Amino acid sequence: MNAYASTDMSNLSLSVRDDLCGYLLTGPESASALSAAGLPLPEAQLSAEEAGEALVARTGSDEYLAFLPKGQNAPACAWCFPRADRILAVQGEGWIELMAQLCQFDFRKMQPGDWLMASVAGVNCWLYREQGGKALLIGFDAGFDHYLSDIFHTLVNELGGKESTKGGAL
Amino acid sequence: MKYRLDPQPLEWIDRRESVSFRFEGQSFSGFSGDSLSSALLASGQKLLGRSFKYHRPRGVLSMANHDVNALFQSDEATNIRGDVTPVSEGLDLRACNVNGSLANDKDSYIGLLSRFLPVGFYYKAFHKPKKYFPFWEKIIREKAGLGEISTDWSATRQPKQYGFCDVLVIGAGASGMSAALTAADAGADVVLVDENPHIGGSLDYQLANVKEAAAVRADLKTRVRSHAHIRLLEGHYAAGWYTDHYVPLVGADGIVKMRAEQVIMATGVMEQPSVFRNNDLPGVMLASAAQRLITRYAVKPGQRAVVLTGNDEGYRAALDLLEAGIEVAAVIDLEWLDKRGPWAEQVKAKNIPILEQSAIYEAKGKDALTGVVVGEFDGRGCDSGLTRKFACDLLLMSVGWAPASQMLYQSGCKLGYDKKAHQILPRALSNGQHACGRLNGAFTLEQRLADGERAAKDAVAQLNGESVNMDLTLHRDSVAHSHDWPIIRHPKGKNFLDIDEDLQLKDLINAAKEGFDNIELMKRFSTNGMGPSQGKHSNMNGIRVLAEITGKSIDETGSTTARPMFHPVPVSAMAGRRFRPERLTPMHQWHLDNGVQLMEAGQWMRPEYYLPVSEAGASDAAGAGQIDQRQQAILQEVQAVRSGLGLIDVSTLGKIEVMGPDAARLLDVVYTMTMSTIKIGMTRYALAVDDSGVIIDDGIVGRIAEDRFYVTATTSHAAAAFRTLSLKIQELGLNVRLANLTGSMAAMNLAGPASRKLLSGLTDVDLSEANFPYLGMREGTLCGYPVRLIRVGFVGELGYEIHLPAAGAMEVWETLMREGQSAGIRPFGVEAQRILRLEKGHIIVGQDTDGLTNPFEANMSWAVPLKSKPWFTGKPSLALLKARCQRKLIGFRLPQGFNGQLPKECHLIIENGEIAGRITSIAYSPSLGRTIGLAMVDLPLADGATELKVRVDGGAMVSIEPCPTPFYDADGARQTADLTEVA
Amino acid sequence: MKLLDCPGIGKRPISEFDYVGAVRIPPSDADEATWADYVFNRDNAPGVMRERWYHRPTGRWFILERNTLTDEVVGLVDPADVRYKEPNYEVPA
Amino acid sequence: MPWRLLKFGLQSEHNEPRFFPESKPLKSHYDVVIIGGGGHGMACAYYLAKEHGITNVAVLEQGYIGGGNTGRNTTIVRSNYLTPEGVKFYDTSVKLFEDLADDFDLNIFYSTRGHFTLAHTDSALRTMRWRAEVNKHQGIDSEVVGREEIAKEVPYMDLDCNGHAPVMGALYHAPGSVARHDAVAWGYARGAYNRGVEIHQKTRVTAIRTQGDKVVGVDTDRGQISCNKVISMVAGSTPRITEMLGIRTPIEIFPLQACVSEPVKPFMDTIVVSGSLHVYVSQSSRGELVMGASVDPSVLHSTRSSFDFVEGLADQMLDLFPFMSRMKIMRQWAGMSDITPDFAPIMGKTPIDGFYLDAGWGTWGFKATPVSGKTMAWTVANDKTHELIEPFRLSRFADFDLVGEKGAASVGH
Repeated sequence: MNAYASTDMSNLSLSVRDDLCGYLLTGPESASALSAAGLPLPEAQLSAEEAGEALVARTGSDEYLAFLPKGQNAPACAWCFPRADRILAVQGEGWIELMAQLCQFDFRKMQPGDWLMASVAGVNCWLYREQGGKALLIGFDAGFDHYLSDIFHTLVNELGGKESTKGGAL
Repeated sequence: MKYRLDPQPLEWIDRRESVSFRFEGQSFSGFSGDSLSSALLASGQKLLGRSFKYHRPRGVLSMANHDVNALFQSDEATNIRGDVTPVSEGLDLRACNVNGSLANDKDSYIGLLSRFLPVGFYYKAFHKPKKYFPFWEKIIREKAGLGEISTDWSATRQPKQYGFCDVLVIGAGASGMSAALTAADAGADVVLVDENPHIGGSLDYQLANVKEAAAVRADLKTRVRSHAHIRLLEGHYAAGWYTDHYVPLVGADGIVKMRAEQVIMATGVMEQPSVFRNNDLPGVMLASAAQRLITRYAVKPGQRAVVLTGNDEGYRAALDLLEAGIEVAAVIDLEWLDKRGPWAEQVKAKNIPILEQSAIYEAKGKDALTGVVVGEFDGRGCDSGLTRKFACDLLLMSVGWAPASQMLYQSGCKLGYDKKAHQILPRALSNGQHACGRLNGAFTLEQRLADGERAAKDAVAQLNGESVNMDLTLHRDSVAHSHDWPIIRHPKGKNFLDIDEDLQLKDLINAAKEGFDNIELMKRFSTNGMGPSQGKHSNMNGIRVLAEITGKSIDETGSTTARPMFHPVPVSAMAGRRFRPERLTPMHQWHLDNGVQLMEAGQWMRPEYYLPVSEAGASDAAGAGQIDQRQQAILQEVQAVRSGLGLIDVSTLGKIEVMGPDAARLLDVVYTMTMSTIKIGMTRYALAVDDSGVIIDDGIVGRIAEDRFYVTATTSHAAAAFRTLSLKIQELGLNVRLANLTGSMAAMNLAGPASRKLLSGLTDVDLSEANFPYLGMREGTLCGYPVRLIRVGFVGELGYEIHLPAAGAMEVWETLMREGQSAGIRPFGVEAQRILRLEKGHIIVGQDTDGLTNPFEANMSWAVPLKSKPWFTGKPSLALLKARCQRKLIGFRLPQGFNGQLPKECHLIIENGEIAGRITSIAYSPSLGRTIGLAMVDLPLADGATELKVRVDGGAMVSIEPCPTPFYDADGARQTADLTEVA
Repeated sequence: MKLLDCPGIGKRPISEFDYVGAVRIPPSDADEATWADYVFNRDNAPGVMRERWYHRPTGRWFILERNTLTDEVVGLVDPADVRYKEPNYEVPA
Repeated sequence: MPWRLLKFGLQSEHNEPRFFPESKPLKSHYDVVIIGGGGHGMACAYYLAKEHGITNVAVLEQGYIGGGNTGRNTTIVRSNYLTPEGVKFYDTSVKLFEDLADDFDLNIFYSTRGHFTLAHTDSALRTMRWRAEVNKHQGIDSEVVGREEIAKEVPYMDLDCNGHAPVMGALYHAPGSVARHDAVAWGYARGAYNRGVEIHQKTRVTAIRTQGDKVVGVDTDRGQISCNKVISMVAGSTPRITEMLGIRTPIEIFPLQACVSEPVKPFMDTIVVSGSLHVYVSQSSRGELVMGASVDPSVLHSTRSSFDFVEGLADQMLDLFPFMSRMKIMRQWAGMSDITPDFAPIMGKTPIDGFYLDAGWGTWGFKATPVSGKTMAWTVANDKTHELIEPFRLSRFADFDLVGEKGAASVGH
């Protein structure tokens, strides 16, 4: 039951990126607020750009999601809202095979720097492949943390990676 | 008697690894790689099952899962397909649907009664007199069904996987491998799938002894296994074709749901049986079945064989039998030798008797084949007078093929009967769909390879967006490989058309006589093709018989709809991993640590009530029943809010920020009341109705600035509320931005007389009545976190709904619980909130209202400003409905100290024998010391009645006393609210 | 599982969308019959319909032209083409 | 051994009479034309002939008898509806069903099994009690039962649903039954045919001719017919017929899918439905589990199957019946459900004189076959809407007087 060329699954691992704080910026001032904070402005909608530790995605004509390292203060803009995203990071060659059980998307075509918004195990998520192919980030509303983290731990365990310990949601 | 042949060049079995299992109480052994059927045959066990209706002895027919003769069950599994299930150590199997044992099945007498059980007999009997039908039904149901199940089995689930490719080739025989290689060489990303554990298909089992094929086979297999652009999936069958080339590939350990751009069907053809008396005896099998047994499992299908043929393939099979050391007593050709090719010449050269223009009139034998009666055959019938007999224990049938075209039909392709080839062939293929090989009439090895290449080139061209003029006939064979009427009548019948369903030729003829003379009605009345193999070996002959009866062509006769699945799919694979999204609030851990009893609200888990750890222990000891303990806890929570202080987690509410120049206009459209007149820092009740005026949701709208509002919605309607707002923005082209803060913001309602006092010590917001009036909304900080405080009235006490970013929620909640101890603060849940809101007469949308309730019926005409507001969703409907109000929501109460049978929600109000309404909410109110409730009562009764009768469980009538609402703090002094609010 | 090919998000499975139905524009100054027809009746024969689809993960709306007989999406509609203002409606005296 | 089977045995030739007529050319005139040769169409023809002596009738079927929704539903017959008018209507149908086998002298395998509608939330349990109370008021055997009674009757069901949305109770409707759907259509067809009604398969209506607002005839792909009374009983194809006459209706067509498992020895003697899990299941007399769920989410005039339907069904089934994981799904199909806003049918007269509608059958059409045939026959014979179907008149939408069958909206707190 595996439609993917055999990959080395042993280095598959899961970690949590709780070093990032998410903000939603919307409205005409959002672009200038981001520039003022020295943050990049992704050109196309539904695309993202990294700048140092920060990540900015453009999700609308004038709507952005900004993920800044903890401690960095929020962009100064009236319509800027803190988000409570939980961000998981999947590393290792087997990430495509893992995601193939959770999301109907051809992740073989997802290049570093690509931003995707899709349903993962029934939960609306954003996904971003870090430059240099370091990790796949999966962000979602923290209310689903218990549910989705359990699933990712189970899959990393099953597919042969290390790190995760928690029981599965099977 | 040795049944295992010497090692065969292409055999699948591993002779070093023997596997033992039990069947019908006896022990058997086979080799790893054997299927159950091949292992049993290799041990001389020819009898594999009993037929469904007459319990006749059955053996191998197709060896390809195109019939269910070999159907077994064990204590762990049922309906196990012997042909294709690999042997495994320790299996303990028995036959299905036998009464007693396989060897002596007490129900085998039914065959003798077949004269009394014609087609559709069960429609004609057992129903009169009516009261005896259940007796007969029990017997019929016991005889029905195949394998047994155990309801103690646990649920097993196999994970599913999404797959993607440019070109999916289904079937890894000669044409499939050729197609895959051609597409891959052109750079396409190819997946090649085959239902068997090893690739090769008929290139292996049919051409095993053909020298020219050997080189081709070796080359194709090595290139397919090593090609960088080909992913090979053996042991997976394609369950069906679904919209946009979505093809589930089912393997033993789970399903790959493959999405392809192009699909090439190289699924080959299914060999069809000839229909003659006793054509179901063990020892009578399809020629390809014998070839599969010999080449794949090195099993000798018999000692002395007769081969019935209507094509070249029969002679090939005869040669293969000879090659395997099996005596061939005769070859019976339905037509004549000069129609045949070189293989026939080779058989002739070996002095094997060849009877032309002959057919098998009857097979002989009780539990297995012992001989055949051959008669002269004129293409339509067999002359029973001029017959010859041959003793044999093996009879091969090679009379023709039906295309494995189920998925072509499912994807909308058109197929038609080719009178020359006597075979249904593809005529017009839908976009992205291709067919090649014997499925497309290309039968010689060269034709199969060329046709595979052709199909792949067409697919790659379409993949690259080029237009393709597809010529499907390029490599079709000019010689027919199927006979058009391999069907022999016999006065004594037992000439089976659907071997699974025990359907004789006369059953179809009689069905047509009774008026079931079109292909769909014939199928349903006779059940032809409705068995577990879904017509794979019976549909084609069924169409031929009906066409013959009605005098119509095969195309006019048509075929029944080809539905998924190609083979039945295990529910464990279909269900896949269990995903039940569950959403928790930021304060969840605190709830768990403090004796919460959770309830499910959509995907959320919410506190229903709390059994404080200390008290829970105590009351358990006191033996209070679980229900009383629950009721007691809930009432204590209500009293805490009324007398001192309560705190409820309402983070599950929909929370939406609405910003922009047209924000007020948007809210005016979506909600009934005018939102554009709300003053900054104030909130208003927000009632939402649909186009027809039915209440769908309610919440609160608070104004933060001229162009910025904060909107809340009920838990179950939160997503829909956000979606409706964003829809109206697009429909009306409004300049508004939305932020869905439902998960980003937490919310808790601090309610009770002591709430202001507690809060004032923790926030910089001026809580004075003057600065922060009822229904006001103020922003500030609380425990250092940015908060919004809203004075809401849902529970009817002085209170503040605290909304803040999720990060600070736990700390604020813990601080409030700690600092509130002195005021007797207590966490409360949904159940207490229901009672508190009921005491204030507030409705719950979906409980007090139903699918048709409009605001006038819910006593909320104050929320429908028909005169003052130019437009809001549903306005014209409400203008019409205002004058037609047929029922009304009223309050009622029971006498204090009432100890009769309590009415429940949805008990009916009865007025002179007719239904006049129902109770929508009812609960004991500790604040009022009596039971109160809301009821939806027909007009005019609702307006005037001083007493109403409710029919309670058991039918007794209980009287209730209508009374005005709110029941508690009618003038709202405790919260100075005059409008109803909803948290 | 059908795929919907939408600008900006490409081909996504239909399970990620909410189907909100055909584009319907509320009539202005509607009498009772016209308004009831708008609320309840539908253009329900098979044919090409302009429908609104909501992609949940991105929160985006798409108006697609779909043949409701063959299930083929045959076109995309610019929301501006189906924009409307709040209809005016006088409550009958 | 019933004597009927003895008779088969002793005959040398199988000379059972035809159920349906040989294909014959259309006559030029009929008193009544029924469009749709499914259960409803055949029942209407049967009652027109049997109870009103109107036999110059033609039933025109574009495909084959019972090939539409009649042959595609999961064969459940029940009357535990919510509104008094709905309950009266379906209860009449159940009573007619109970005598059909005798009327037809044909075994339709009408098997009373008992019907559980499971409630997984307290708001769902409230709706069950509402239905039970309305049913009991009409003398229909429906009751809210708790987990213990459910466990007694369906011991192999996991009431805790694997720890997610456990069953809190159910509406138990003892008269709930299943029947062989094809046989119902065949029985009515034979009964109509034997009374002189003509049945024309493979005959498609292409136009309905009117003069002013009065029906005068019908065009088909096999010729023209003149007639003054036409009844449309085509369920999922209704919009194609109403469009011919410019009649607007609230009907929308959604595929409704179903599937069967491989046949196993019978173990399930009752019918189980779960509203919130959107699944229903019963075991046929052939041993197959017949399973279905709710309609597809978007409009489509097609009976194509989808894989996500069976995936979702299999997934939810395992929470109720864990052992089912070792069974296999054998075949899936779909019907075209003509859904109405208030989950009630549209029956009776229309603005066009002589054109009558029997439509809006959504997922509740099979169980209404007998009563719909009977009341529509009466309505056509008398050109007056039968009182049982008065609440289901087309004009109810223009009057904002919908039937309350939708009950408590799924919105709950």
